[in-house]
Amino acid sequence: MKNEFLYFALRNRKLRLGLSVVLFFLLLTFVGPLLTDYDPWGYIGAPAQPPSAEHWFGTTTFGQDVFSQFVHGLGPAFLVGALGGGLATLIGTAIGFVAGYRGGWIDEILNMLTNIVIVIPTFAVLLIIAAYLEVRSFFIEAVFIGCTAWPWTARAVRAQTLSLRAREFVDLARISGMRASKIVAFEVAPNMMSYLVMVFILQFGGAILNAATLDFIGLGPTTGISLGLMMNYAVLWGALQLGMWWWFVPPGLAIALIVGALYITNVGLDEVFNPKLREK
Amino acid sequence: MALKVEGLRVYYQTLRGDVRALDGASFSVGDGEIMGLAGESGCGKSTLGRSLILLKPPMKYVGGEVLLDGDPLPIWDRERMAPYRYKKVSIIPQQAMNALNPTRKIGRLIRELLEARGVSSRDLLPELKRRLDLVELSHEVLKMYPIELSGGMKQRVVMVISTLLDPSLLIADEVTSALDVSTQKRVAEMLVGFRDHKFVRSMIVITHDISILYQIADSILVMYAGKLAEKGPTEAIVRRPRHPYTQLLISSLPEIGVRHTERRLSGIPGSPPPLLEPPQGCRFRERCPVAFDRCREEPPFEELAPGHLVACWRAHG
Amino acid sequence: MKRYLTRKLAIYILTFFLAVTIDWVIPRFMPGDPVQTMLSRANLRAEAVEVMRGYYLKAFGLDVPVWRQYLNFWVAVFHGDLGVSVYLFPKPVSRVIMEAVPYSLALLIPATVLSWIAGNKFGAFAARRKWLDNTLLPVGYLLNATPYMWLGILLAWAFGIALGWFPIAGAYGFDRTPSLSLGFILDFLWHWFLPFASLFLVQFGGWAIGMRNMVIYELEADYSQYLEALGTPRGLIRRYAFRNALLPQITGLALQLGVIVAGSVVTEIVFSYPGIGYLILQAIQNQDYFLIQGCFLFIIIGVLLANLVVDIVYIVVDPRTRRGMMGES
Amino acid sequence: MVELERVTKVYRVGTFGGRALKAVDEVSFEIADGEVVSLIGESGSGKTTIGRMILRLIPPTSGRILFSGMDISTLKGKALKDYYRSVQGVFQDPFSSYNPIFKADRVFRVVRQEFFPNVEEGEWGKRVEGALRAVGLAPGEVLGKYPHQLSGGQLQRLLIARALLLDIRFLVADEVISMLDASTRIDVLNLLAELKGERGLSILFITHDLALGHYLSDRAVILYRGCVVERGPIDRVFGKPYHPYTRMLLSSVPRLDRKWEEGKVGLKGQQAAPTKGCVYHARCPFPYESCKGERPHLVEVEPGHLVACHRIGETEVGKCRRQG
Repeated sequence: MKNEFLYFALRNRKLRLGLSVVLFFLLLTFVGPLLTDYDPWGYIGAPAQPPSAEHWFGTTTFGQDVFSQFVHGLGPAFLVGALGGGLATLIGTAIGFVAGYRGGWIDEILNMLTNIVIVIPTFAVLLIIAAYLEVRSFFIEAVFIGCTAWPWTARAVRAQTLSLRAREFVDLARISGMRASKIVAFEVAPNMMSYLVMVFILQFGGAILNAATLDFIGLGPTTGISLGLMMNYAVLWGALQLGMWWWFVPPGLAIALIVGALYITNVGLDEVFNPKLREK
Repeated sequence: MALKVEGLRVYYQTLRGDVRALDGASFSVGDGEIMGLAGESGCGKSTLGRSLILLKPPMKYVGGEVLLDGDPLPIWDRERMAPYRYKKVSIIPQQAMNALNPTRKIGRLIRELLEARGVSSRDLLPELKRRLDLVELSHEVLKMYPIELSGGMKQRVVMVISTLLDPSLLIADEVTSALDVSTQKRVAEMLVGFRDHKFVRSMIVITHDISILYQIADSILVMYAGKLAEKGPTEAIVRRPRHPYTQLLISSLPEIGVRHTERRLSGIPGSPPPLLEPPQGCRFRERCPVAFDRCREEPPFEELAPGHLVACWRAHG
Repeated sequence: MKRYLTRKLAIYILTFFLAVTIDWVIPRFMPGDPVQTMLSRANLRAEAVEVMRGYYLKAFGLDVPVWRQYLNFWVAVFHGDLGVSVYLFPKPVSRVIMEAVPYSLALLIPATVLSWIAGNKFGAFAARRKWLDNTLLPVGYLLNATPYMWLGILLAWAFGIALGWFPIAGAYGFDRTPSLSLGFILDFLWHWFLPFASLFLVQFGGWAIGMRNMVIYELEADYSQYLEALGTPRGLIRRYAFRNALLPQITGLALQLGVIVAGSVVTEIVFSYPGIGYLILQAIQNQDYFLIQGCFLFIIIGVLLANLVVDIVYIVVDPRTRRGMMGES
Repeated sequence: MVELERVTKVYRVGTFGGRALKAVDEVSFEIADGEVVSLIGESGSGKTTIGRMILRLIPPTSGRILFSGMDISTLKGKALKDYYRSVQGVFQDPFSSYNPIFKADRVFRVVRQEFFPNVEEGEWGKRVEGALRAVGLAPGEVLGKYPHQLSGGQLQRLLIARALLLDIRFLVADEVISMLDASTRIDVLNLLAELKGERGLSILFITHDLALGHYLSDRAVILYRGCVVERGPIDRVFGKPYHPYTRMLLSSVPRLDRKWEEGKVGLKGQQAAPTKGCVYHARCPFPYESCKGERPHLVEVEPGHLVACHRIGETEVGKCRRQG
């Protein structure tokens, strides 16, 4: 089983492509800051310079090094993705398991809650909370994103739990005297591991996009640098009008590539996990 | 001969290689004949049925010929086969309960299907209604969505749709399997009725249940592990089977009136060989109580008595 | 169908209730003294400070019990009284928002509806067509992964600055005043095009991919196989598959509404397009809290209404809901 | 051993539990020590629901299920576990009975973990091998394999072996062979018969197949729409059926020794679920007016043979038989 999975995983083009792109950026996150001595906020060079050997991605209107900002902005993106996406996956999975396995009125209530959070535009809630918070950190941003992004996951996990629960091996576990929590943990959840991995990947990408949006309208963390914030400054300080493409292209492109690669990875994983979808 | 199949080979493509699900089938079905196709799961009976109408990946045509009413059927060519489908060959699929588009009313579905095949639905309407009566469905179903019908009703709708153009050959794939005994009997009788009313000229009824075939089929073809084991008139197959597999299979079936305390039946030990790399010679050899040296060679599927064919060295010897 | 709709309505009403409550709770229970913080942080003109303080005290009603404050808030909401904008003092928040709404809708509705239609058509067309499918997948996923603002920035830069074909700020030229003249309409459309295109493109990718996957799934379904076995021409089978695949796409539209709204907010910001999104940026930069709260409520109400519209469309399109055959939402 | 007293199960269907569906309607019967009882019915008869209630997978809406005189609905904690030591089940779909991502022999480990945590490894291994041999499996062929590497028949035997590890006294066998191939079916049936003979096991054999029921069991209970319409010793119920439903079932079974008679079994009238009157009256070939209004009670027509039909007890019985 395991070897078969690995075999298909290594052979899958989409998975290989997606993972390489994500790994490349992850590597850059760690190595990048070592490649540059510039302080991302420091006014270290001539303003508005196009890319050069000295400033690989050029400089901002204020003479800040774009490359330095860029590599320092990658970390927070991954951090918010992992933390926010992870939290959303966790909450969604927990609610989905409980609602799907317990059923009855607990399910009714959790379902109602899920439906409410689904229709509330997440962005608007983040907007109002962030606006009133005087000090904001990456951590808080990630927590808020995680707390609002879980509903679709809860819904999907609930549906899967419902269908697994109706399988006879769950009945068999019950007449073995296993407790409900044990059945969920050892019979139901292991069957959904592949699915949960994919959910996490999607939530990861979603959290990065969400965070970039918040950062862009100026509701991101109050300290530090991020890719969304770079775009915010680029637009605010006339990078467009001045044609300073080197300022706004890298952060957006990085987000699009990372999130896009995550999506492609997901499709690849889906093909590996579901033999039906494998390329013929 | 309505249908003549000669050396048909259809494999399944998998990553591990070709599964030889149907490995050389030669038989014929006469005019007005209902041929039962029996065998255990994985013996290739559904592959045979499906390949006669819609052969598509992962199924792979390897060889053989099919003649229907004397004309060759281009079953290996998905496109060229299209004109023959429905008008010449039709099928009642195994998943008949899910075979109807859920968002179309049944009347409209039938109309669109017929128009797409260049048949006037208006002309056929009276006949359609007559056939609905025959399967004990009210004409109201035409105004309903599939979800409003029970599983059994949907299946009968599919039975009517599939035979509406009076095809030469009808393939009924496990039509009675999921049904309760009382419904099973009616549906089986309806199939016979379709033949008697000349809605279809001949029919292949695929099932794992030989006792159903005994009730409705004129002849029975028994398959084992991708090969034909025995074919003959129903009475001969049930009363005087010649292939050891058929013999063991029939003697393992419990009948009403048989109690284990009085007559202990027994099954067939072992399991069918893997079709990825099937053994040489007779494929039943491993499980056969009367196997001998010669069974290492493949036994021919030959006539023993008129219309009774067997692939077994013992029967021929 | 009645039950289906009642259930949905109950959820929307609950949601609205919850949203208004959030809107009331957050400024009150965030750390610190809200009135003082707001007044000190807002860049107010001197004469405004007193008016504002009086208003805050009345609005927050800090001298009455909490439940009374909450009730008063509801009364105010129903009177459309959302406070006074600080940044556009002394305009009431509701009027500021109403002036911005038409611009937002002019962007959002066409971009969403058209991208949904075009994306679905294209996705269905590309499914099972090897070459198109192989291009659609990567491009679609990349588009879908693109942050709305970035695509906006790129389009603005490429077509606005580098090529100079389109303006990149405002809804119409500075020298014009809104009227129904042909000149104004053309000018409006000229300004409208780039933000529209950027909203359209990102969504388009998502719909196209979703549809492609759904159509493939429907083509594998038993009813498609049956039709194929009966020699039905591919056209009809695809038509059925498309139509059935549309149903989950409609539900998907409802689920995406929040994301789409967020996307339009940042797109408006990029193009300085005077809708709600641009207003939000102004409100944040000027710390105009009443305006932020007003925008919040407005977005929620808008999304709830849009959800209701989608539900009704779903009922019209899916016969099963009409016949009361839907067990669950 | 097991006794059902007016057991009823009502399902709430629809989003808010709007409609009620009576799956099992005041069913009473008992299974004696060392007895095999066949619970026979078509789909929707409630036969599986009864099995699940006995296994306490779902609670009855009303009525009691007694095991050795004890109401099983009161069992909790240790008492419930002890119940499962004596009462076990095997289900219809062998492939769905195993968690596909684990090896098949995990079912044994779960039993050890839950019931015999103190038995040491070596001793447990011996017990497992013993149980496997008892069900006719070679340990080497099945241990350490994934479910998809084994056949349906092997998987069902493994489950029976699992039950044997617990020294059970009562087994609920719910359609255990309906998904197996004909050539392996009979062996599983024979195995159940042996367990009854050698270990004195009581078995509730739930099936839709009358021939299988007849082959194995001592008594039969015929269910229709959640109601017992006839029950009694197997040779009486099959040899001299009274209820028109039982007779219709028997005449519809495809047999290899004779062809179907030209009886007209209508398909209409199957849908409507009557709320009062005889559950079968819409399909009954000879209904009385009273069949619509009043539900017939089970009446003993001969020792141990009970039938719920208004025609019973009247001289019409004989006539009704001849016509059917």
